[in-house]
Amino acid sequence: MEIENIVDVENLMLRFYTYEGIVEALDGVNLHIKPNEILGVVGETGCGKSVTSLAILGIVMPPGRIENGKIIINVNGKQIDILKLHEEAIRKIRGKDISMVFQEPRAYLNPVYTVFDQISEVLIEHRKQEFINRALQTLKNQPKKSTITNFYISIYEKWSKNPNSLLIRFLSKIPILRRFQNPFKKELRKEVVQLLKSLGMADPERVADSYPHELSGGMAQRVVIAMALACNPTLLICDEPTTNLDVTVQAQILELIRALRAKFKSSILYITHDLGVIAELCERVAVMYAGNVVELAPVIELFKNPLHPYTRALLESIPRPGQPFKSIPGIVPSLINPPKGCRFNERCNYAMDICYKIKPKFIKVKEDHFVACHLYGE
Amino acid sequence: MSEKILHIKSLKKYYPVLGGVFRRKIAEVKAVDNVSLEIRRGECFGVVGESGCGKTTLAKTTIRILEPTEGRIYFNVDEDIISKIEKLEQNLMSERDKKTKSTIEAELRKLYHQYDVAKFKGSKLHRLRREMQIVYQDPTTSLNPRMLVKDIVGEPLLIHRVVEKKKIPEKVLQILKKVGLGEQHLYRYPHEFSGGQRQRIAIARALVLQPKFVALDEPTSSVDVSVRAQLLELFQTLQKDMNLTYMFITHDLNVVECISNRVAVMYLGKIVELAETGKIFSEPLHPYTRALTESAPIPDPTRKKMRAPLKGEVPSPINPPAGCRFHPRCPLAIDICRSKEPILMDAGNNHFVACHLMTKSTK
Amino acid sequence: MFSLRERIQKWKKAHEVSIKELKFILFRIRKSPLSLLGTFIIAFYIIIAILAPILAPPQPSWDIFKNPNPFIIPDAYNSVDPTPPSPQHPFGITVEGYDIYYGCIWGTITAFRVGVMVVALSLIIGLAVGIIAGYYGGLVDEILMRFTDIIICFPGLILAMAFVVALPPALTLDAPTILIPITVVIALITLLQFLKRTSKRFANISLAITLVLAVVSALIMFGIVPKINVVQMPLTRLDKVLIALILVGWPGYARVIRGEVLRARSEDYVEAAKAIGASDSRIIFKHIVPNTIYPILILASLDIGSIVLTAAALSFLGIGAEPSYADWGQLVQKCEPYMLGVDIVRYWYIWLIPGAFIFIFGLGWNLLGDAIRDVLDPTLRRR
Amino acid sequence: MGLREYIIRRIIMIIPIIIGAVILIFAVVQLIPPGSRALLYVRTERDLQFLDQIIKAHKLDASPVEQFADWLRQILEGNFGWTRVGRGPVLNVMFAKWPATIEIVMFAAPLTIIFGIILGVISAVHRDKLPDHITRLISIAGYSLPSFWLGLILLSLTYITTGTVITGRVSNSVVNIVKSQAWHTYTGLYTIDGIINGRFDVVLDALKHLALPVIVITTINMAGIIRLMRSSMLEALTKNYIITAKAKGLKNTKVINKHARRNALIPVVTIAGLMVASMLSGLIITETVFAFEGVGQWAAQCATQLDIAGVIGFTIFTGLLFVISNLIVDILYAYIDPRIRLG
Repeated sequence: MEIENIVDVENLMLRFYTYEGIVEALDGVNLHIKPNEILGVVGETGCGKSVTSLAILGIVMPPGRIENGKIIINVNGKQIDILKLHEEAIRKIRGKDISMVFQEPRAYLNPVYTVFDQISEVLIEHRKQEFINRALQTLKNQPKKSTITNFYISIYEKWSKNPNSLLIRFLSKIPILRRFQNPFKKELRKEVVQLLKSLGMADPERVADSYPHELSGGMAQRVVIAMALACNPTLLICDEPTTNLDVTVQAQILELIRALRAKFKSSILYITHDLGVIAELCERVAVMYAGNVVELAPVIELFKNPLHPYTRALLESIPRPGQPFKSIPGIVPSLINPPKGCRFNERCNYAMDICYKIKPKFIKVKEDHFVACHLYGE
Repeated sequence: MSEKILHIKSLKKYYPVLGGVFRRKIAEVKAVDNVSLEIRRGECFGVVGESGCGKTTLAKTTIRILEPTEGRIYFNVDEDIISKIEKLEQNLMSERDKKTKSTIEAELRKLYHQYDVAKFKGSKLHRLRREMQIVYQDPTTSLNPRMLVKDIVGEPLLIHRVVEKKKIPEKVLQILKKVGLGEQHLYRYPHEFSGGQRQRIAIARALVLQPKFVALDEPTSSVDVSVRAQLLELFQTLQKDMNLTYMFITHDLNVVECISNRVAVMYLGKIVELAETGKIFSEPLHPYTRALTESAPIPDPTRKKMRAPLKGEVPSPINPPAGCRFHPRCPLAIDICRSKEPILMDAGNNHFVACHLMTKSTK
Repeated sequence: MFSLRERIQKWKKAHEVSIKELKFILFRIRKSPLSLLGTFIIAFYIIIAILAPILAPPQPSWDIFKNPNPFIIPDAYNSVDPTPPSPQHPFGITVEGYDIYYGCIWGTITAFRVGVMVVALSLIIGLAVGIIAGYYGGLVDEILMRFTDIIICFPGLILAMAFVVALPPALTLDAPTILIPITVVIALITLLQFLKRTSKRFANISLAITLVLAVVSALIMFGIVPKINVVQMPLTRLDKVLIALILVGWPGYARVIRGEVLRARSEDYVEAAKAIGASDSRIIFKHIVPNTIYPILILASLDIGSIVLTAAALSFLGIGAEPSYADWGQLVQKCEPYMLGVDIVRYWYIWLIPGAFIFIFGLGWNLLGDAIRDVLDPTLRRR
Repeated sequence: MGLREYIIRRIIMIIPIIIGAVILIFAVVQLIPPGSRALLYVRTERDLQFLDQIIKAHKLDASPVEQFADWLRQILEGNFGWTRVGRGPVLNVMFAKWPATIEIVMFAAPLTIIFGIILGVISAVHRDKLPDHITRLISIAGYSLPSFWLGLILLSLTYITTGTVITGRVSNSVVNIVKSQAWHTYTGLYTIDGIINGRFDVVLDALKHLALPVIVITTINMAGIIRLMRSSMLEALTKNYIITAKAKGLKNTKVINKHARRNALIPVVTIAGLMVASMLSGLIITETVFAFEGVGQWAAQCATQLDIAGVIGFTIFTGLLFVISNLIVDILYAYIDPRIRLG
């Protein structure tokens, strides 16, 4: 069972060292993602869902630091632990095998570059070789070869042998001489326009040349998704991509994500606080509370018989017409000096004294159903 | 007192768009465009719509935080006075000769000055503040971070001098208890509270003057699901104890379905559908409402919905499409929709809808 | 009825947010070595200023009657050319025999006086203009801001130079020139009140004041009441420098404050205050000022360093304080006759020591200012 | 709103400011007693004796309103008055001395901007580590250094090391070369003229004399740019698009240089423009210390000898220069930031 998972997060601990004190954001997160599946992560604000997703990409925002735990990535056959890798190696994976989509689309796009610049950046970073060869092919099979094209062909041959040769990099800096990059750029443009069209953009040419502030919410989000899918990653992480969008646009993006999963065969980690989206889109759900995963189960199993008291209370607190409102008493504990044992102990009406002393372990209760609660202990 | 507490008659609110070299007005954002509705006493009137549909502007214009461009608002006025004013307006239109026209105008102006909230100024507006209040969406920005809770909630009492200075702390404590806070919260600052508790302070501030009408501008959107239920429950109990009337603004259909008696659906500054909550969600008439109810995700995996979502996005309110504003995205659009603007008409037991197809032949 | 302890407790609770912020600033200052160095330098100068009478006792001993002004450097003897540092005169003597040591010690007090006075007065004007322009917006904002733009569009030192050169020896303000502007301002306030409907009581009072003032100034204009010179201030050269620096300094503060007020005005809690019927003055003083003013006050107080620098530059140009006045810039100006020749190096002590005083004084304030600006800048503040 | 409208609006906004500036100067002039104000209206050497006729002719003691129109006409005709120091009409004296100051600014401005940006980026990237503290110390020291003090120290150091005091624009030997007929001046800048005339020893000597003033001006004006670049870089680094860049797998240096720096440069451009104009106040003192016959030195002498016409003329001139550079900077700002360019 171990080998299949694309990503295995084991007992991830992460702390933020701030002025007010040490915030224990992640306190032993356990999570595994299977290939070609949509895993939902649901939890209230401050439960650490976004921090976990960034950690999988190996990005830790200062002043945070990962204390211990393992994140094992199964990428093209090799098992690697992200946390042990040095920066260079992780960079190869980011954007290529694992990529990410964020919440406010316009805030996550650089306002001073066009859409084409930002998307082609990913292509140049990871698939440069492929595009040089493509440019070489198109140059070669041009009918009449003028002297310039022959000259270009010779450069491209040298270039494809050694993609980041110093000479080429130097040449591309000088204004007049860098025209030699045009065939390469044309290839990139074709790929970007094709990508935007596959994401249902009305007029990809104009969008490619426009700046982020000229795009509407839905279009900007599609651009971010295009950027993430440029090198068809094996895992696409979506951090609440539709929360800021209107309901009708949200439906369009959800539809798009479902279609992309089928087309690109990549698995998707979908993070949200909206249980409706979880029910619609995801196949398996992980429920997080105050820094650790309390329950992980298939979606129908979770909605039908939730095991962990928090999941049960969360599902009951969804306002349903006609029924009285039920809510969870108390507030989320502060993570600066969190309560010992299970962090849900104050608000849980099944709390036993063991819950106040020992932290419950993340154990497998049923086939593909994990829970971290003393009720289902030994 | 009359059964309807608030009458809004063809309310308009346009924001000028400044452009050109001399910052002249080159266009207008028609945030609220000719909206008319009535709200019954003690009712929770829901207003639903996507971003940019003008629901917040409608709320703020109704309680006169914003200056309406046009239209009448009658608050707490008897039916007969309103009908008298309307009668006068009719025959003002039909009247020909100048003299009677001017007498009618004079009388109308007197009546407006006395009853029409849209025209209130100075001390009349000041007194209106006691009866109409608002609760904002994000509690963190709607509370002054450098003021103690006792001052935040006590400020309205201080301004309107409803009660002597000595009695204010006691009144403040009374309202805090009503919203579920206690004595120990008096000497604390807003940043020491959780999101839900901060919203309770904002509610206490709005209700300390015992208003009759409260506009709730997405009060539960910036709060987590578990705390949301607590707030909705609080709104309902407060409505019963202090017989308040709510105008509940939200983009979350699930919430509006549970808490409101009647719902108005807005699109680009206009009301496209207005009916009892049950009717709107069971058999929506307007194509936009149908699209809205269908695309809202339901928290139940068994009822998976396979439907084609609506195309395109909300157009810019600066130059809305001609005719029915929804026609570019409407699957059932026919050529009359592109030319003539539908008006809000009753399609049977006061289920109002603004769509050519729906009102002519019932579905 | 409240014991002292309780009163302090209540005060502490009322200002808890600001105290918490202050503690955070002190924490960050302790952490960065630069600001520690800055605080140390400023403390050093404060000690010098306090111990000035002991460190350099004025001869004859300073008493209010005989030698009322300790800032005049007593001239040791009229030597032709400057003498290098010697035990009696540790920093040496300038050409007209002014003891540099005495000048530097008492110059510290002048520096503090100039710095604090200019910052305080510029802040007061800047606050008034900034708040009115920021809160009321529209025409008022446009006029005030265009006016500040005009002053800002001249480089600071050059405009100050023009002011100092142009200011007359004595500033005579007679009654009408003071009364008329005041009447106009109060009349404006009454008009505003009638428009805005605030409670009748306040409006009537200000109406009465306007009438009285109008009558009095009319009387003066027609010469019935003699045009008495209310204010007759002889302007010493240092006062001219002060006035020039204030007139050049306040627009900078006005702009910063206006920006902060605009930002605060767009917050929800200001609209909420309007919704419960709060009057403009209440919104300004209870909601906007407490949330915007503290960072500005702190940053403005750290401009003292650069103000003293500009004052020194003016003195160096010879239009600063009087020649015998104990001011650093003035001492440095003494080396002007030797400027072009080799003597400048031979008499190094005339300019090196007072110059060092100016530099380190500016350095201290700017180091502290930079650290605190870093802390207070909301975008960079990372708790 | 589009770039074109933005530019037109900025140009139209300039007019009230210029009028306001002239009125402000006029108000300052009114403070001066009529006697010395007459100097502003003198055209030629001879007029100096007949000051009292001038007072009557220009109604200097009459009400300010009439004087304003008359004075404005003077200014527009280019008669800024007579400067005792320069012994000539203010305008001609200024234009004669202007090339020297341009020469310093020509070298100091680019150096200041380049150093400012590089040091700003370094101190932002290594925040609160050693390089950050060093750069901040340099920039704050520069900011709080009195220009005359730094100038005099440099002079003393050069004297101790080389035994000569390098002041003035060029050494005397070169002066007579320049005076000779063979030399024809095109721009008045010794460095450029030297190159055109092919006399490289002149160029070398001019550069030798330029070195110290340029160092002084650069150190003093560099601080403003470093601080602004640092804070706008830090702000850019906290923005969300940096996370996207990292998530794309870009090298850290590329994230900083390509994404963060481009955004951080926008506010720095505005300050760079203003800083060039505000270099003038630093020049006044530096030129006096180094006896560099530029506009600054002349202005300093006017101030010391209380030459009203000189001071007022200089203030108007710098005011206009400041306003124009402000305008250029605004247009540059609009061009660089696509959000404004495309409206």
